[in-house]
Amino acid sequence: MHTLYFAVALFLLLNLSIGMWRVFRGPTDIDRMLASQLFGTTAVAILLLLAASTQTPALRDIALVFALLAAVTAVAFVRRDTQARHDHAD
Amino acid sequence: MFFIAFGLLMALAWVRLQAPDVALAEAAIGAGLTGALLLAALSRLNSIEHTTAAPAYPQKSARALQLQSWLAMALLLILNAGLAYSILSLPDTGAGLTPLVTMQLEHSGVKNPVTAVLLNYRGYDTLLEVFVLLLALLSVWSMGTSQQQPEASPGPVLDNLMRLLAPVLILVAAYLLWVGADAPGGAFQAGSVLAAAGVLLLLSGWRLPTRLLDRPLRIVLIAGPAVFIATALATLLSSGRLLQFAPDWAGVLILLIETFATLSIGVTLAALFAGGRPHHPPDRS
Amino acid sequence: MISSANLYALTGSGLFSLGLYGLIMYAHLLRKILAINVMGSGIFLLLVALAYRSPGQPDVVPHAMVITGIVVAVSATALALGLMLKLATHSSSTQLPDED
Amino acid sequence: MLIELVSGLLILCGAVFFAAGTVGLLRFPDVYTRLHALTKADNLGLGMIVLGLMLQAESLAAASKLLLIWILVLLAGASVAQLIARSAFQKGIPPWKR
Repeated sequence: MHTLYFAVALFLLLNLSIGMWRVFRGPTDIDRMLASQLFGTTAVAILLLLAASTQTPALRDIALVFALLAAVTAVAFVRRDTQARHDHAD
Repeated sequence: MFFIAFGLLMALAWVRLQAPDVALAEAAIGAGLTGALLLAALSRLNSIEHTTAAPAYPQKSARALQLQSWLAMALLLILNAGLAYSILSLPDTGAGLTPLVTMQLEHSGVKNPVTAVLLNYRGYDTLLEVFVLLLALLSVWSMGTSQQQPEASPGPVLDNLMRLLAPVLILVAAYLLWVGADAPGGAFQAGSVLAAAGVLLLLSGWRLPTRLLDRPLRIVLIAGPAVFIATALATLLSSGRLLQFAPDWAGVLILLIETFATLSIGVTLAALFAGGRPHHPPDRS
Repeated sequence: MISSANLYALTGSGLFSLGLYGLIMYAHLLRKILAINVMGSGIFLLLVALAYRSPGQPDVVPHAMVITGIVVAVSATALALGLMLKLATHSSSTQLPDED
Repeated sequence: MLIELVSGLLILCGAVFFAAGTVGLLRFPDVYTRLHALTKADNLGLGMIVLGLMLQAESLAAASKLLLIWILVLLAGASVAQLIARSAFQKGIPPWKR
């Protein structure tokens, strides 16, 4: 069972590195943000799998923090856009 | 443009998983706070650049730039080769301080060795570091007040998300603080999660009521360092050594220091995000 | 031959060099600040990787150092960004002028 | 034994959804469709992995922490997806047409 967890975690890591391409390419900032959102979720999944496979429950806390903080960054990103537009309107 | 490096930082956080305490701090700061800070700075920069025209600097020719780039790359390759050589020539196993740390752990009042190092064995480091944070905030404040931008309304979705997420973040911060005594967690991690809650609130257009802006805010900011110093003085008087905890008291004292340090770290980081000294009501004319 | 700890340590030194390259080559101050952050991450990675080599449990003293380092780095970044914004408002430029 | 099998299957399904999300992120033509691909990975991929791990969790507390993480990601993901889509639309990025 632990090997399966590990293998899936590795597979997700591979997934993530392929997703880097979208960060690289763009074409807009929003696409990059989307990719890093996916990274956040993937990181949560990897951490949970590793927590089960190496029996270190502390990793679950890290996954929790990751899940929460990814949302904060996304909100920062979206607010940046609305604020910039607001300044233009003035 | 900088999302590449940003994604890299996130990836780094869990490459380091051999060290759960570090990964926790990096998850809170690398994934959340630094990104939010950079994005906010970029947004302010954009609004500045839209209002004024940038002066033209003499551009270097493409050829000179390329030459410079090759030169830098070559020098760095040499540097890196040297670094790699010294890393590889280190002995495969270093003794480290682990035996010492674990030997003294039962006297430290906590079960998590990292917390023991931070708050007990090398407490003065942490004391000074709390002051570094305060100093950074003071420098930012001395550069002027934060611009009171007219906020776009957050809209129902963001408003709901904020109402849900901010309490959860504060709860998680408290949990991390408590669990820090015997598992990865502690004041810095909890403080950064608390700061994330503050950043989220600031982003959603929430502001501190003005009557809390002046003295109450400052009191919270210095509470952590003040309690830390008070404990340090108390230990100095009772045992003759700075921050030398008696084993029976260590656990309680560490929790006390950490609680106030968490509050101060969280508020300091959130204030750093807001950037600039808060407005005083009379200043507004 | 190359243990995993050494691999991480080498990655750390690579990151450091990459950050230094960015610091030297980019004129935009935001990029320079980012580059310094990358350099810092490289150093942290190096420290933690070296701590990993000690037998049994990894050495916790460098871990504690790195945690304080991360927090100091973020406050320094905030300060640097504040300075950059101040420069941008006053000189409406995001580059430092060249010394002649 | 049966539980192990089910949890293994769930985890594998979750991994498939993550792969689908990545493929969608790379192949879909515009921001909105990419967003659609992404949320599938968020909700179903992570959900299945969490379910699979919950079946194997060592205690009730651990299982409920897993569930909590999933619920938080669901809520945050849904709100963030809406916010991003709105900001993209207001920015004037046109939805892709055939």
